[in-house]
Amino acid sequence: MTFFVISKVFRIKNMDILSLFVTVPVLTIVALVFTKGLKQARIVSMVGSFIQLGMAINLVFAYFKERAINDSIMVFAKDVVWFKHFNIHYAIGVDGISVALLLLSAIVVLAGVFISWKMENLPKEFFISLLVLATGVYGFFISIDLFTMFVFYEIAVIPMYLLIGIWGTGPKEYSAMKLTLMLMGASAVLLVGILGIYFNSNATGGALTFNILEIAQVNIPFEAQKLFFPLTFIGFGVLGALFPFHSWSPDGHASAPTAVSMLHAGVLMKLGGYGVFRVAMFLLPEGAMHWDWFFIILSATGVIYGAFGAIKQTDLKYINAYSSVSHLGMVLFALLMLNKTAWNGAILQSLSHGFMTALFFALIGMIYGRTHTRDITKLGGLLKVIPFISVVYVIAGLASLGLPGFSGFVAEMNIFVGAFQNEGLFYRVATIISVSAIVVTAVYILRVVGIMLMGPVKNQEFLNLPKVTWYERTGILLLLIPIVAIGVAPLWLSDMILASLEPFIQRVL
Amino acid sequence: MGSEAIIVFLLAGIVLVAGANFLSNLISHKSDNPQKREPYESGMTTVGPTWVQFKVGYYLFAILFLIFDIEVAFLIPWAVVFKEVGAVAFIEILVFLVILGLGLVYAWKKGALKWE
Amino acid sequence: MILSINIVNNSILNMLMIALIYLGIFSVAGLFLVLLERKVAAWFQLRIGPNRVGPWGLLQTMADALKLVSKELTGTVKADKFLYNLAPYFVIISALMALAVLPFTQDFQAFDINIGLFFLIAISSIGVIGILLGGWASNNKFALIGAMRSGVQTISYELSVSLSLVTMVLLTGTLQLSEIVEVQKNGWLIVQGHIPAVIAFMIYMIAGTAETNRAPFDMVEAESELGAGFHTEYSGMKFAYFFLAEFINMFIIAAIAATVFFGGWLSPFGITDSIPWLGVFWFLAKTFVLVFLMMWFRWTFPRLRVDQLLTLEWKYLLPLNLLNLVLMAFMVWLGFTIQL
Amino acid sequence: MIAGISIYEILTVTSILFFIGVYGFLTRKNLISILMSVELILNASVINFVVINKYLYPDMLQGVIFSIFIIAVAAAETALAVAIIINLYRQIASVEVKDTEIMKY
Amino acid sequence: MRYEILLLVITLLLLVGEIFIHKNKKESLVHLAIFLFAIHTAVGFLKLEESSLFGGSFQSNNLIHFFKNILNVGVLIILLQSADWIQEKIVSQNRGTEFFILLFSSLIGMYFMISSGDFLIFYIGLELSTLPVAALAAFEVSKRISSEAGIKLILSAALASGVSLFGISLVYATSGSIFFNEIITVITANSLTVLGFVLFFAGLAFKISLVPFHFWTADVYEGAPIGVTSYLSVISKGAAVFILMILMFSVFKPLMHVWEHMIYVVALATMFIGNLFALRQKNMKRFLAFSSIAQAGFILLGLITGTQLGIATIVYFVLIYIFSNLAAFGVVQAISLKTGKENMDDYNGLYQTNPNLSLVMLLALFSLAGIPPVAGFFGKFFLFTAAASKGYYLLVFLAVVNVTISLYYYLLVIRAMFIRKNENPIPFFKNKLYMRLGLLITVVGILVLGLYSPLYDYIYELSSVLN
Repeated sequence: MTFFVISKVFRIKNMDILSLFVTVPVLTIVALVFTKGLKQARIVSMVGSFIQLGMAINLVFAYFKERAINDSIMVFAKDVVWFKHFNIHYAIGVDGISVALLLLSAIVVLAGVFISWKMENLPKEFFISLLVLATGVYGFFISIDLFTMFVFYEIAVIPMYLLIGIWGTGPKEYSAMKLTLMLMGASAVLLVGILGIYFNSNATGGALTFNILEIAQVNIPFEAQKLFFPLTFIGFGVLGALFPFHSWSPDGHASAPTAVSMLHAGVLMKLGGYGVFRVAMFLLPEGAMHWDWFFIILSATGVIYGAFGAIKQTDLKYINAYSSVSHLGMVLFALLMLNKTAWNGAILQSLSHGFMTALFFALIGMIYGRTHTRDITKLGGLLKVIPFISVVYVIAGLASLGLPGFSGFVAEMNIFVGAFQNEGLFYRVATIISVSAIVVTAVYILRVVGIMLMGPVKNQEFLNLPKVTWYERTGILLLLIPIVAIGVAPLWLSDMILASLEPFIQRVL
Repeated sequence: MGSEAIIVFLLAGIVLVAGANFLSNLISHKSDNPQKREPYESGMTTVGPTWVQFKVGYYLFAILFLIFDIEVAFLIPWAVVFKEVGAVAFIEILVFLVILGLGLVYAWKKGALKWE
Repeated sequence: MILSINIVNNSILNMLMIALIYLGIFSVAGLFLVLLERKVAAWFQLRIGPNRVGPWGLLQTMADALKLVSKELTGTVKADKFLYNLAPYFVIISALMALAVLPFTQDFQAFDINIGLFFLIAISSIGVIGILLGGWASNNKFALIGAMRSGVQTISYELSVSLSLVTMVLLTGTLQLSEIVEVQKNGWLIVQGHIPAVIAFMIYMIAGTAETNRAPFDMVEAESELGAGFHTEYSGMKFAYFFLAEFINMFIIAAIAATVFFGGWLSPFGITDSIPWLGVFWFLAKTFVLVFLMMWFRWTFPRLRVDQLLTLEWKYLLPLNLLNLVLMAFMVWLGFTIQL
Repeated sequence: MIAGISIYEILTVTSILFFIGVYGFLTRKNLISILMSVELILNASVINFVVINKYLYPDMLQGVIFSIFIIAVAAAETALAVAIIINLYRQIASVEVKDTEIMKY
Repeated sequence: MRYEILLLVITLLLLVGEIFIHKNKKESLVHLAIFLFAIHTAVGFLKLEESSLFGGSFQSNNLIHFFKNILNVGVLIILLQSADWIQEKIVSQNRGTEFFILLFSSLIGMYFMISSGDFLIFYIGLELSTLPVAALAAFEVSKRISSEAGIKLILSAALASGVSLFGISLVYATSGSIFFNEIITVITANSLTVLGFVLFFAGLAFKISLVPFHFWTADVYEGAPIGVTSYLSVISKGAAVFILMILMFSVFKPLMHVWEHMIYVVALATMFIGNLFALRQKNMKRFLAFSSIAQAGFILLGLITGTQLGIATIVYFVLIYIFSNLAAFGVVQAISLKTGKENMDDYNGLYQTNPNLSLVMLLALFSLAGIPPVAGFFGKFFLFTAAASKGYYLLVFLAVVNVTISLYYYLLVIRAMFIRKNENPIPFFKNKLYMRLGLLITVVGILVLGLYSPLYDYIYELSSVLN
């Protein structure tokens, strides 16, 4: 397939299937530098993103093939020494979780390019920034070296500033700054955590290392785990909208241009959950046990808070942003539940939320692009005016509130089943609180649908809204198909994830 | 007894001046006259302040002097031991003096030695 | 042991005695030089000079001194009183201390420090501070201009004085004045060093004359343009200090030249080696010949302008001096000196 | 070495000199005075070097040589500082510190 | 000694040229100076034996050679960036060559300073490196602000060296020698030595502009010509850091338990004050001044370790810092030269008119802030690693918080250039060849230095000399 072509062209060996996820976006960026005007820029980025999607799909199949013959934790692993004296390596590899998330990322990036088809203002720079972000995200998901991971984390975060600042709307300067600073502040905390892990990684007498798999072999002293787990957790958690540190998210999403919101909510925030899982919990299991209660409280609060926050808002983007806080809180919550089912649910929820929220933001962008308002009280009866968008919106909403048949249901189901497996009053109470958020979710989703889509058309200007164009359709369908696909046939995905959870279970539980 | 001698001569100088002043005060004829205490300016009353900004050339030469005087301070120890050290000292001081000489030529060409 | 003269056994008393002797030398020499100057001036101008007070006018300056002492010490109201009164101390003390290190003979030298020549160079430049202070504190325009000129002139020529002396130090290898004289037992340095030494001597005399602010380098007190220059506002005894110090400085410059270039108290060809105290005679004789030379300059050359003065120093004497130094070093290195 | 005076007394004097210099540097309002304060500090160091050499380590000349270089460098420093101060004076006709504060935080 | 002699010869050549070349042809000297210095820089990379001269007063080893090369490259960039300014503004005043002569003299001083084997050479090198810069700071004689900068620099530098000297004299009192290798054998942590060390440190802290000795920095940086400012902020600071590091890791190593705490406090104070003051700056030069104060605070993180790792990370950081800061200063200089504008508000909408300059600035600021994948990230990360290797996690944490603060104000500039709109933005202009070359080198440096890991490994190998 695509990979085959690329590997022939660039004469890359089979093992480098992962490095391509970094090189292709970078090559795309380089190509973009030489483009002129919107048309060339979007074509180049579309081609680039298509190749990436192809690579991601190819990776899924390749993964299954490889998994059948290879039972190491990470497959397609590659390891190049980078900084010898710190034992920093460029180490990459994937398991089922990363593969799924890579696929998610590729889809959302492509959809993002389609949604930004008409980006008039500085198109070249926009697509470059978008692809830098994508590079960071891909790199993050394939890294198994903490240093590389941290590098890609920051690469993914920093373009957000320009993306929101230049192409955003509303109080964009403020939002961009807030978002960047909070995320970079989080990475500051994370850095200390990583360094702490690094300097305790030779507990059994080996060399200091950043490699996740190698660190996973040793037992970091409990004292160190106790100290560095919260740092690492918060460091990644902020990106995953952990409760008191979530405030960048609504502002950031509200101000960001559509594609950026999609990418950010759909992909970038997944970095948080993934990092928490892969680094904080995997490497510091005893710390996770120790601090479990504290972060459960935080994330459960986040779930509820996000849901209630969404009810109160009238701005579509804010509603969706708060809903993201709620959903991602659920991811963290599930991760902290420390059992296989909940973890499975958490990963599924990440994926499902990624598609859903990207879809939401895409739709919101289209609505805003036509009506020039995001205030639901000013909208109404859109179902009659722009039926396609409205219908998709309803579908996405139903998926979001966990209707069976859509991805949300599978994910939340798993989470709560897993959560209820935990004995003890504290876990029960926390779980019940979180479950109740589903009800609230239903309330705000239906509220929006009711106010915005149903009823009379409030503004006569809305009667002549432009039709949905082909590229918008493509973008939406790209996102809609997986939602349905996961909902209808979750097992292949679930199997892939569950198999990859084994090492975690062995180490943490 | 040693370097106190310098102090003795210092005191001697002070005593000489102070003593002669005292003597003069003792025997001189005194008369009071306001004009006598005016600054001398060829018989005119002075106009304007005296302590004004002065021609900058003076400072320029003072700075030049400072540099070359320090050079002498380095030359003196060199000169004292020159006989013992010989060739090395000669070459080193040649380098030293060439650089200094260049400095002098530079100041010359830049017009620092011109009195305008 | 720095003090090389031993008159009485009690150290404090000894010091006092020495100080007194030097004060005596100081005043007598000063007075005599003033008279000499006037006589020389007269001879150059085919006059007789002071001839009324005492035989051949010998007591003329004594009478002048008495006159000055009996005058009232006045000062202007606008002056900076403290600095104004402080200035004479500087010139007198620096002159006196310079005098103290000069070796009149082998035994008659108040203190013989191992950095004698350096000390002399250092101490002789303190005098200019007195002049600058006096000129500035007077709050008189003539005085200020005179002082500034004095400053720029003294510091400029100081370089040449020091450099030409350093040139000679190359020959001696020591800074101690007694040892410098000792070295000259093999021939006066001006002979030992021949060509560069002669050049150094000429530069030294020119620069020394300028450093003492004497004609033809006396813009400092150029009567025709500045009244009396930096000491315009000084009268009576206070004027006398500057006057005295100028003549003592002239003596010191000549004495250093005599010591460094002409063998100090050494007699020519060692003719009086058996009678050490005659060294005083030889020393004074050489010194006064040089003093006469300086007076000769005064009554022979017209006064320079400031720019000419600085041009002479910075564009001619200083480069010449540096070259001369290298030449001398080269000579000493290769042993081209003349040893008798 | 001076008979009857121990190194402690001289070091006390130089320390006082040093702190007078620092104090002067911080409190003086005139650029020239500040420059003079700096010179005090340098001179305190010079005396320190000479005295320490003479009293404690008389067999080597390191301290004395050091002091010669300090003097030389201090002279160069002063020359440059005065040159710049003169240049400043030609522009603002003042050498007061308060007049040199057009740049603020 | 090759570096020193070669540069001295170049300086003297220029001096001779200045003396004998006619006034109207002085411009050729600018080209000649840059050309000669480029050759000098290139020659610096040739292999040179380690040696010790003047009875141990002058030492050189491969680490020192490497550091001199770093300084050379930095100065070369500064020369390239300043060339236009000199040609347009200075040559007509017939002072173009002086700029080079003074700059090179200062660089020779730095060579001697970092090669010193005793306190005497160290002191002379220190002064020789500072005094010409003071003259350079006051170089624009017609500008009041420049004179003020000069006077402030020289007075603070004089105070610093005086204080330093007093400290050295106390160390001399207790150890009886001014030679480093002799002091090492006898030094103990008695109170007089510690006092001496603290004073000595204060002197160098002035040069590195560590809090609380940073007061001169902003004023001098603002007033001095930009080329000089960049020289002060990178070369001068880098050299001082290097020698401080060498001395602390060798001569004063027995006092480590004393200076650890001191550095800890100073590092925190420097980072916080530098960063917090930088927040409110409107003038780009002052802004970069405070930012460079803060950067100095980060350097101390490496200093606190006292290990080979510390040396390697510091040298590496300084190398990267030179490129990043020079890129930023280069842009400021280019804009200031063409338009005379130095305020942050003037940069509004710069990307619209001058995209290339804005991108260089963007890279420079990201590098200064420590954003991957540009080089600054690696420098900072390794410094933090070095500090963490000694268990100073809290310090690292606070430092990283500072990185975030610094990111805020760096983003302010980026905001001005990329996001803000401007009624009359800085018009488009094309830089001359030298400036473009100067900026290009820095950009390449920023992009490559971090990713190219053998460089760090090489530095690490070199750093073993002290242990």
